[in-house]
Amino acid sequence: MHAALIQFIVIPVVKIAVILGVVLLVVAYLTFAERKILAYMQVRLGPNRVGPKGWLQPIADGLKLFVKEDLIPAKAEKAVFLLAPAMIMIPALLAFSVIPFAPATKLFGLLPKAIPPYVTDINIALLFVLGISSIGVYGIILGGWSSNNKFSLMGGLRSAAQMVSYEVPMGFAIIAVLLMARSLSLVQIVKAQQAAHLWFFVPGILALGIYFICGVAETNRNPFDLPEAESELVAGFHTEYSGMKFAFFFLAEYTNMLVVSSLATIMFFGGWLRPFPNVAWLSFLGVVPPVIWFAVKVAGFIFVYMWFRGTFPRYRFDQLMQVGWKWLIPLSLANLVIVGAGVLLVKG
Amino acid sequence: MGGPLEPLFDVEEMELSFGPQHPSTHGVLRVMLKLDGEKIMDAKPIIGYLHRGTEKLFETEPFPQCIPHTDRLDYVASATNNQGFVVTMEKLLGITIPPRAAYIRMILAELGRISSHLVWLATHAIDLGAITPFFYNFREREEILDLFEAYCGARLTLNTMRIGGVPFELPDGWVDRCSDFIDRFPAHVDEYEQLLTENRIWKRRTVGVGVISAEEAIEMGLTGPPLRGSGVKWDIRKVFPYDHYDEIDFEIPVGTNGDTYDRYLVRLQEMRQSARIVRQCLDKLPDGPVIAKVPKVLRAPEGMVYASVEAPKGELGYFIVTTPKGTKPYRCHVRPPSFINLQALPEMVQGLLVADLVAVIGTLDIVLGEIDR
Amino acid sequence: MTDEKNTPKPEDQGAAPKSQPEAKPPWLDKPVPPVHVDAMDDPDVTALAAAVEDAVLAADAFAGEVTITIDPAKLIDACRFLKQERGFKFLVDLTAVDWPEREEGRFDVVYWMHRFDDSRRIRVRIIVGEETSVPSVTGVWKTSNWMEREVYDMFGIVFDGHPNLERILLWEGFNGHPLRKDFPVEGIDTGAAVQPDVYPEGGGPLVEEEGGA
Amino acid sequence: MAVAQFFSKLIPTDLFAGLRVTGGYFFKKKETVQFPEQRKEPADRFRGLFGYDVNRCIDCHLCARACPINIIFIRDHAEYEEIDGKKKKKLIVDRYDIDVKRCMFCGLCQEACPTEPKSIWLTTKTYEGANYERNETLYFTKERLMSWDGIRAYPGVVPPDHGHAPGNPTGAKTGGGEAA
Repeated sequence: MHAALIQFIVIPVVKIAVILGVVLLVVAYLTFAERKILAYMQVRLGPNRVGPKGWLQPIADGLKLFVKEDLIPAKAEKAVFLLAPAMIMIPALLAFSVIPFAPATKLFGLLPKAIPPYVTDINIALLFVLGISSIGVYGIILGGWSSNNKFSLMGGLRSAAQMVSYEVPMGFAIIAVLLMARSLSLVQIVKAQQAAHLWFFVPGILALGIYFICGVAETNRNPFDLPEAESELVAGFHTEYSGMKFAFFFLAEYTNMLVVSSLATIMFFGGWLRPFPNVAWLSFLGVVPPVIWFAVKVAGFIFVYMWFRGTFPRYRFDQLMQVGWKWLIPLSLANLVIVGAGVLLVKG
Repeated sequence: MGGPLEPLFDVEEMELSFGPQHPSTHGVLRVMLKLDGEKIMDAKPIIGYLHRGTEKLFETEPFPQCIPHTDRLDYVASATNNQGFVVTMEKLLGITIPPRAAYIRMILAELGRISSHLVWLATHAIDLGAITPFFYNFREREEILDLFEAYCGARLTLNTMRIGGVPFELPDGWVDRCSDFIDRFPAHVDEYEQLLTENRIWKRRTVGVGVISAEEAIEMGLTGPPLRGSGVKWDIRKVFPYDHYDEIDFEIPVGTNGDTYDRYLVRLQEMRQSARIVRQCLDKLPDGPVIAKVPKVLRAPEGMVYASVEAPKGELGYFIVTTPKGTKPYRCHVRPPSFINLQALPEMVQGLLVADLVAVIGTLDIVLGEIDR
Repeated sequence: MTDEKNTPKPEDQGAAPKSQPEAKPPWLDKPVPPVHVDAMDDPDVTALAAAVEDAVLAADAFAGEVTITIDPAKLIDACRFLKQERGFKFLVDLTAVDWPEREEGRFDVVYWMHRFDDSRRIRVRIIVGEETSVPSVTGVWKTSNWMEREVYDMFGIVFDGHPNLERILLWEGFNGHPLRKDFPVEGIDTGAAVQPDVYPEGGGPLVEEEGGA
Repeated sequence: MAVAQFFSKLIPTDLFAGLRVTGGYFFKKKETVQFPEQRKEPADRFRGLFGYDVNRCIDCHLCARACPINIIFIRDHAEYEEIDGKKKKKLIVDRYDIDVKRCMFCGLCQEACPTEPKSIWLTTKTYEGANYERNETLYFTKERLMSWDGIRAYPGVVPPDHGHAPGNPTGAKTGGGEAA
């Protein structure tokens, strides 16, 4: 009874609390990282006043948003207006329940037996993440609609079209990985890469490209940041949101970036594995804990995200659809055929 | 299968008030849009939010004191505004200015043109979602403003030309500073081009957007880069050379398709040409006084006179009517290029998407201070 | 701008004759203001006079700019002729001038047009009274649409046949036309909130203030 | 041909060109000036807040006349004093006020000033005129114009009553002068 209590209640709760805390902190600092990285690309310094070198800036931002006046437009659909930020934030956080960022560990011998640090490993984890992240789009649509603002409405509609059409090539790109890994479990995908002596980005370079482009579009980031295109739609779907509700939208965007980057790391770059995990003379790299390897790879993706934001103009709505349907879907299908044939050839 | 299908629901166009407080209306322009989805069925610009009655003010000021007010028309390129007014006044009074003054004026005006085009590129790019060129452009603009500050003491509203010449001699070391900047500048333009010119997203956003043919452009009275982008090789500096532009060798870049992309290319080329003009002016800079001998109190003959300069936005003209022995303009009308260019907006955005509207507003390069006066 | 000046213009500045000490460079001389010259024999004016009967009332050249005064009734015909036959395709500017004391009519409406072939510009002027309306040239040059609206807004001159004659810079319902000479420079009370000038005690402009105008 | 085009579209070299520029700038020196600690020194001709010297002023009202918006208010009275037996008229400036909140810093007053060195000048290298109460604090009287209190100048600038020439706020000797 006692052991069961620990195993099923205490440990998961602790894990959830720790992961939730870490993810929220990381997300908060992602905003700081974005501002810094953009600033550095734009020959300026970025926030550097709050705390040493500006490191307390996210905290100050959070505090500001927390104490800010929380406006609800008079003609807004109140219930939906309140619900929308939650509807986008919760799915984004839920996705982290299945993301394995490190293998089972004894935590430097502190624990009697090795336990996996992630919340859970389910055998349909990928499907779960895809499904959960699709719910996020409702938050945007409902938020845009319930604000009773024309700009918000247009932002919401844009994002609906965008997210629906980019989920298709994303799914196809993921199927290419599934063919190679032969599992939907994220842990198994990482293990498959270890077993194959090869990270999947080598055979799946096209899939990686498609997946990442779709990921950028799914998270409404530049150059696909149409739903909140500030120069056209003021602020898109969250024009009318302020205070903590706005913060939810804002943080959800970064959380989704983190999810997409984590998935890309797991599916194409061997998750927590060190480079060349099976080459013996590189075993000194094993000194670095796996979670650090994972973080470094995710950080790389995040940097690319921000690099894109700092460089590219924005697509137009119809062009975005064209890129999705005319290029990415045929390409991802072609990729599926190629990878499938390859898998058949290699594995027989 | 006869006739169009009856819609199941009532269909109505969405009316969207775009501006005057909107990030990409470049000030306080307001456009009333009729939208079908995101498609623009009708656009109606509403202006006047920045109206200050400058033309009325001119009537109350003696001629030399009108010059600071011209700064505030097109406030991102105030040197050409000053130039337009003083050139008109010199035509009215029959003043010939010393060559050194003319060359200094040309240098200032071309630097102003570069800085105006830099602001245009910065805002145009940010309208289309590219945020980084903004900072690169403003970095170069800052150097130009520093040059202005070293010359006349002001950075934006320069008030740097006088009837009969320019008020100041160039300060020590200014020529070297300026030529150093001008030598470095084309490399910076290359950088902007690397970021945007071949970029497929940029091209898709601009090629074929806001097309206006040469005939239509003339009919609508467009001037400046919007007219040249449609392929009309027309530039006041060449057609009616004022100051000493006839002694300078430069080219008028023109586009072919009259779309947003061509206007973008035209303006980038104009920046390079302006740098070339400044380079030549600095090399040829003659010695001598910087201001002609003009009477302390200017008394104009009776008449009406119009003169124009090629402002960064197009033909900037001043129409001055005087009474006999008048010391003030009886009437001073400004022909603001932005005002007349903006008139073409509804035709250019017809049937495009909302996202294209910001591209077209950006490509017209309007300044509301000049439109509303 | 120095487009084809009729007026005596001093030597070109670039070649300042330094060798002749007695000839002062033009910028040290007293300026020579332009003078009015009759321009009835200008080719464009004669062509216009021949084509549209009784249109040309007067023609005058000043500082190289030809101003043709036209009978308002013949305005559209004259403009159409100038555009189609004489190639003045480009209407550069359209504005008005208020002469409240003048007997012939209170307003000048001024059209300033450009020909691309030889880069020539002429000005057409009509004189209208306060009550008479002016035929709109929007049918001739599209660009005159906003210009006429501005003139209507600022002077209250009504343009007949204008597709959309409403105020452009001021709001609909503004009482008055600001560029008329009888409109006060200080403005009128429009009911809008005005931030009054506040000066510290003993400050502010004096009644007997002599500085400025 | 079409195939080549297809593949050239697939590899976005145009996008990499842009990424190279921004990526390159990531490591370059930054342009930011950390304002309150670092300041860019204004140019010598920089038009900042006003300086005024009542001792040099000959009370000619030319500055007030040159002002396009008439914000210089001068009031004076004449005093007669006997020097060498001759009665000499002397103008005393009672009030010399500038309504700085409306000033557009065109510099025409300084240009109009006939005294040498100028009695009114804007080259004080002072630009921090921000205030909470514009009516009281941005109305400069004679005393305010001649004192330096409450005005933040670029470090190293000598206060305006120190008797330096305009256009040369530090008092150093330079060759270039203004031609106007």
